Amino acid sequence: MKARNLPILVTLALFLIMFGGGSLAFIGFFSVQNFLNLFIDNSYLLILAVGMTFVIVSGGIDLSVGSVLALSTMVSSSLLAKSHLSPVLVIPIVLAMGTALGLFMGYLIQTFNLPPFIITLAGLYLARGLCYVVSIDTIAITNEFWKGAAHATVNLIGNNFVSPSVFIAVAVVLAGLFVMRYTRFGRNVYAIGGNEQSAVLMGLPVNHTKIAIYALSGFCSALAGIVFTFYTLSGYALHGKGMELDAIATVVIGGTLLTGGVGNLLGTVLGGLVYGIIQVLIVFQGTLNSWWTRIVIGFLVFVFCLLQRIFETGKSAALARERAKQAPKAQASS
Amino acid sequence: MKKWGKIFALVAAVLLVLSVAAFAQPKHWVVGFSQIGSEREWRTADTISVQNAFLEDPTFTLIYSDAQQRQENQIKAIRSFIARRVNAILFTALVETGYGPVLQEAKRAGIPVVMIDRDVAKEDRGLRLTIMGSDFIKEGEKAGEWLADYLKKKGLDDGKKAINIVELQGTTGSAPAIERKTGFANVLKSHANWKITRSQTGNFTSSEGKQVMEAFLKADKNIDVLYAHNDQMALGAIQAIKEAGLKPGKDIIIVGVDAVKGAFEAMVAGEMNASIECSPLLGPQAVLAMRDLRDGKKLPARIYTIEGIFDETNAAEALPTRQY
Amino acid sequence: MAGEEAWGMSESTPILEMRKINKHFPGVKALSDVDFRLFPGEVHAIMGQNGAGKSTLVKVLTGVYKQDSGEMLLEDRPIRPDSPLAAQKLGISTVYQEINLCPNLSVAENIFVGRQPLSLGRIDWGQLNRRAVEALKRLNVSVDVTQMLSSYSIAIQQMVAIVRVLDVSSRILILDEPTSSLDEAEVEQLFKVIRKLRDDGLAILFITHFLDQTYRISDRITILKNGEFVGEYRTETLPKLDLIARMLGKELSEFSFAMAGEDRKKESQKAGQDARSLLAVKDLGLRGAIAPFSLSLDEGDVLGLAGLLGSGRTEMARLIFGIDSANQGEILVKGRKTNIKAPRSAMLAGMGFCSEDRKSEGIFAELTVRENIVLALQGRKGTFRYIPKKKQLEIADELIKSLAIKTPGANNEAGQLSGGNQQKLMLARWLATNPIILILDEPTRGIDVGAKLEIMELILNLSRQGMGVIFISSEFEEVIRCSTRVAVLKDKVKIAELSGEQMSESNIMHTIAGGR
Amino acid sequence: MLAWKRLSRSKIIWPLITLGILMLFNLFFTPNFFRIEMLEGHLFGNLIDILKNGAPIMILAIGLTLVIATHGIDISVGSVVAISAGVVAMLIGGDLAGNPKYPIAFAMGAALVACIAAGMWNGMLVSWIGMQPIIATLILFVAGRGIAMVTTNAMVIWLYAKPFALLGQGYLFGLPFSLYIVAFLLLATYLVTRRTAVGMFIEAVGINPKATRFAGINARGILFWCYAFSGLCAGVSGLVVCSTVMSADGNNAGNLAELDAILAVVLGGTSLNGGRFFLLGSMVGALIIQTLTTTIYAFNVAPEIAQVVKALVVYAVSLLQSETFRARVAGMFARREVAA
Repeated sequence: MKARNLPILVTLALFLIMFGGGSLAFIGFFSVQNFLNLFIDNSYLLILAVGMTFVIVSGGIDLSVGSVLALSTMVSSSLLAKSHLSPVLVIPIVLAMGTALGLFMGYLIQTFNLPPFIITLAGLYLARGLCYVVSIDTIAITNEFWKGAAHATVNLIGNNFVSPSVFIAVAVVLAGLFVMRYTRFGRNVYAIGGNEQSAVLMGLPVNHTKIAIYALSGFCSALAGIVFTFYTLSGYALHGKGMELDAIATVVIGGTLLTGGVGNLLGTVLGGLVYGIIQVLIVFQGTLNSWWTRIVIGFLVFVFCLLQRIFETGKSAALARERAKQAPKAQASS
Repeated sequence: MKKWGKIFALVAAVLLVLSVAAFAQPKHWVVGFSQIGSEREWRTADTISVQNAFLEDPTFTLIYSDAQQRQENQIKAIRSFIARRVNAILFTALVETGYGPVLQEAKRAGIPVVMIDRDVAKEDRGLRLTIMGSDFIKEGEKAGEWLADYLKKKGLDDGKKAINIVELQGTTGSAPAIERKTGFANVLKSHANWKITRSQTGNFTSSEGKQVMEAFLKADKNIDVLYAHNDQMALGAIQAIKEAGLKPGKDIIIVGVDAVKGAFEAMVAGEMNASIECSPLLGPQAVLAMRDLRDGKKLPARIYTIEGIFDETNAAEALPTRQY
Repeated sequence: MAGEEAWGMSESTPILEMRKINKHFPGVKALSDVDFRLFPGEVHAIMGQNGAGKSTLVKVLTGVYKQDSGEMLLEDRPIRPDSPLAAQKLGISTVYQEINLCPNLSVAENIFVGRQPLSLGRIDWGQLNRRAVEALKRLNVSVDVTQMLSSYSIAIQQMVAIVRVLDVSSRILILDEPTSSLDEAEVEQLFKVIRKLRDDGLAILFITHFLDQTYRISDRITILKNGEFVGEYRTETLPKLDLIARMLGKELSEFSFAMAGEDRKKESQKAGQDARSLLAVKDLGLRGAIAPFSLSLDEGDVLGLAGLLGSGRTEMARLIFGIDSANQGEILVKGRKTNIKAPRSAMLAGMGFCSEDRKSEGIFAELTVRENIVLALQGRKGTFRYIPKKKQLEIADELIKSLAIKTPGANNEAGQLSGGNQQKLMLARWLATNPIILILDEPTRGIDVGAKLEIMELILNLSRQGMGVIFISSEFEEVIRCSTRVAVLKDKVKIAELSGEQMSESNIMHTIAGGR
Repeated sequence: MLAWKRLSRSKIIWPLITLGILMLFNLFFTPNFFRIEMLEGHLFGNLIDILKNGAPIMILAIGLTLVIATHGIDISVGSVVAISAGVVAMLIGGDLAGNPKYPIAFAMGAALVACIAAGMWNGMLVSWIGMQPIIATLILFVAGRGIAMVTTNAMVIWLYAKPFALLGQGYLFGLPFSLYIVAFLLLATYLVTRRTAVGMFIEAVGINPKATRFAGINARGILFWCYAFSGLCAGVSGLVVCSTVMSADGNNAGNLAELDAILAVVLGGTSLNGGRFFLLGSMVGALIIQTLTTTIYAFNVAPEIAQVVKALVVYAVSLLQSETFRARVAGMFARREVAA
């Protein structure tokens, strides 16, 4: 076992404890369906978090994902309901739009050396504002294909089922795992997160990679938006409000370092499950105020950052020291 | 033979008593309640009312879930309710669409769903039993009708002189905002001289209500009436009116919706003219409905709340009794 | 590649020619009409002081900068690389002084990232790791290539960096100060590889501050001075002193350093017993960093810390200055027991410390020279006893003058200064606080000969004024020249203290080789 | 000429130009935008509104400027605003006659103490535990609003204690009282940072924390107090927000204010990478944001659409501040000249 896998194991343990604890405490908690529900209810979040993992591993951040998700729910519902376009057209259009937004932000960040925090924050405003340009009201989706996707269930073992969206999410996660582990692009993402300056000097295509990372995140947001419309059958300008922080929390709980360079998509999936199970636990408990969800998640993020510091003192502190040594203020000066 | 008859009678009596006892001791029910959130005091009052009403009846356990204004959280909560095998679900829909699949699951699991306050889309209404709560369109209409009465009573409306009305809308796209606007517009149609000069969203909050009113006043001070989609915005706007050197309630007639405590206090102070009640006290009604459901009674297709209108004439009297 | 053929070609046609290269930055003419030729199968050293234009020239060659005018020919074809990537594609690869690898990736991956072996469109990790092991074997390095790079020493990381560029099919290999973090054995190992590569016909451009190494490895030397081309020489025809003279542009007689060492020894014997004790360290130690050690420093003392890389010199200094906190032992300043738990308490006790890593632990690149100078003094005075700007300027100007710091003005950004001047700036910062003890960790590292001499002279002057100095340098020669006594360290243990006639390079080496 | 040269080199010129363009736009397209009249002893007009409504963001931006200068960020300020409003409202109480439950000064003091404590929590996580600022403050960002909701029992509390209204609605010498609060805080911060060594230390920490520590400066202490100060500013901002509408609304008070305030600081020329900071620039940044909002209200468009404009302004200002972009534009012009 390598020390770098430790955070993932902690997340896994946390999930098992929560699931076990819930099963002991509540009737009906321990069931295959309740486990599958975690995937059904968080498929869009997993897709968002995959994109976010790429961004965070590269040392950046993308605050726009929630808004881009909302925009793609608006655009797809408006194209379906008002323009009566076929889903065959709507899906590519929406995906292209999300990718283009990500590409635009990545281009600004990389070409003009602007801080990702600000550019994607502006992206958050931009996409949210564009939602209202599309429509200020909720748009219901009545398209048959969409309804089919929303209502369809795929039976797994016994009477337990998942929605088609779960397959999309799983496919995205698998693709993400493959890209991160087995493609040069994926490894370049880690290299950039480890030390961007070095990555440039090692001759890696840093410019293209970074722009591509944000484009990928935009793509994932748009796809998550489509999956979200399968989930809610509506476009609404307020969808996904604050979801960027859910995605970030998921990634952090999954063991990815916000400083970049270290992270794993499997951890992100586990982070998503932990995130989901907290919500389920609080619903099952039944009397806790929703504000406690936020406090618990805040607390978990706190605990995780502490854990990472404690478990990784050896590795990541040395890593941080090396980085500080090699490229002090590389961002600022370059 | 007589003996057998006696024994039979006794057994029958015992059975009868037992069955009656069984009937008298209703079985324990777990009810899941998916609330939108606690975005403003009206909603909080609603939540507290439901929670308290169920607390008072020990044969019920209420599982409460607050969605923090997010649809996905509601869907998740309902799914968890189903997994938890609750006996019934109370549900306030954030938006209309998108609940079909999960309501379908509830139906398959045999769990009845009762809507509170906000309904789901028409096509999904077959999946829920009934809806209880206010009629937002009606509230808008009430506001318009009250205004017509008031103007007539005070002799301010001769049917010709233009009445300039500004409107503070609720959160863009939300059902109460759309319907309260529609209701008010319905009354407006029969008054040719009434004119909505400006209409902007104040997002149901007092601070935005205040800022928007400030902008209204800067652009054109010639305002006769303010219609706010909720009291909170009206109360914010009152501050703006005062700062502009005008007298709220006198120079500008102010009508709000909800009848929250703050509005009563403003009405008593003479700074606000009327508030259309939109009662959030749905708890007792909800418990009643659940009892009927448990007893196997049929619920009506729509359960309306009894609501009033409050203005300068009855505000002071009602203020001490207001719970929210 | 046939070595003989390549060598034969080299006599007639250079693989690379840079002609009349000009480059200027705002306010500075970095290169003016510089020529440079590189032949296949040779090791070519570029020599010059800091600011001579070496690194600018290399950066033009590797596409980091674009020249204002002049042309570059690679095998007679004009090239104009606009990025390191483009340069690498042309076969020009570089190993930089600061290790430019990714600490979070495995050793193997650092060697191959960007050109990982693929099979069926996916990275073949098995092959990658195997090839990494093989490639490292050429340098006689055997490590677990699947471990993260950051878990290895700087020396290993440097080797990995070299292996990485060797693996590229490069025709020109640029080594920018590759040996500054390596110990002698590792340097020799590296030189073996360099010679092998040269014999294979590779053209190697070698930059270093170590004169000895230049003579050991290079075939040809190009000298730059103040951004101008001085000349190109075959190494065997250029005596060492000539080289130094040409780099400095000075007459040989101006060098006082040849004498300095001898003076120092005499002084140290003279100073003797009656000096006051400034610092006494008793059994100070930190588990894992350095074994408990004792030392003392009197007025006018320069205590040299000699040892190989990783011997614990820096750890010792950090412990004394309170950067790391000791888990045993005590420190006495001027005979009084002092609790030093942070750099701040060390400073208040009258110490100053110049880190070996001036970029990340010393200089504030975006603050002005003035602010860089007064910072520690202000810290000493406390936050609210503000030194007025006028006074700050006076202090700064005085130190700029007395240390001969080359800067357009006290209000210019410190980041624009050259390495040597930044080093002086750090010294100035501490001198402003009037310390009684100054700890200098590798103050001469990575700066040119001229600046080195100036700094060493400065150390001597300060000690003559009664300051106690702890001086760390990788070059034993320098340590001996400056110090009154030398503490020798090996493997995180202080093994000996030499003084007077005992202080000699060979003695130190023998101590390290034998002592334990 | 010299002054102009110095101005054009200084960072404040870009936000000023942006503000100027916005104002110019309003001059042509918004009727009465620049009209200021005297009304009941105080000034009244759009410009006054911008200053008055911008005050909470300006106050937040003062604290955030220092935090951002240390290469940090504090995204919890919006939640702290809600805590401040909640605490002060609970202590003053909703008595109709306007009699405060506790003395107003005490209530305000308690709210500020709570907010400084919140800031210190952030400071502790960042400086002593060494967490990344964005993560450290994310914790309070998430949990803080929960705390505010618990404080107010998830109710909106209306206040009637007249003297408290002075803060957000009152006027002094014809100008909104909140402006004096901004001016006082700004001046105090300026004096403390620039007339003592605090400013230099903050910038030093932002540029190179390690070297700061090695120079014998208590870098951790600097960090800690910057976050504590940011908490204090958020607290003051919360008091003003609460007083403006005389109510505490845990859900909406300070919602998204952190984003606006960070934008204000960045628009004002302080880099998110830390280092040099510009207090006045941050104030101009806050005014840009508020002017945008007011313009949108005056135009009677859905304010949500204003976010598009806001985003475009951010892009424009970011690009103007980018050296790379300026160099490129300059290059384009140069080439054109050569061509001509």
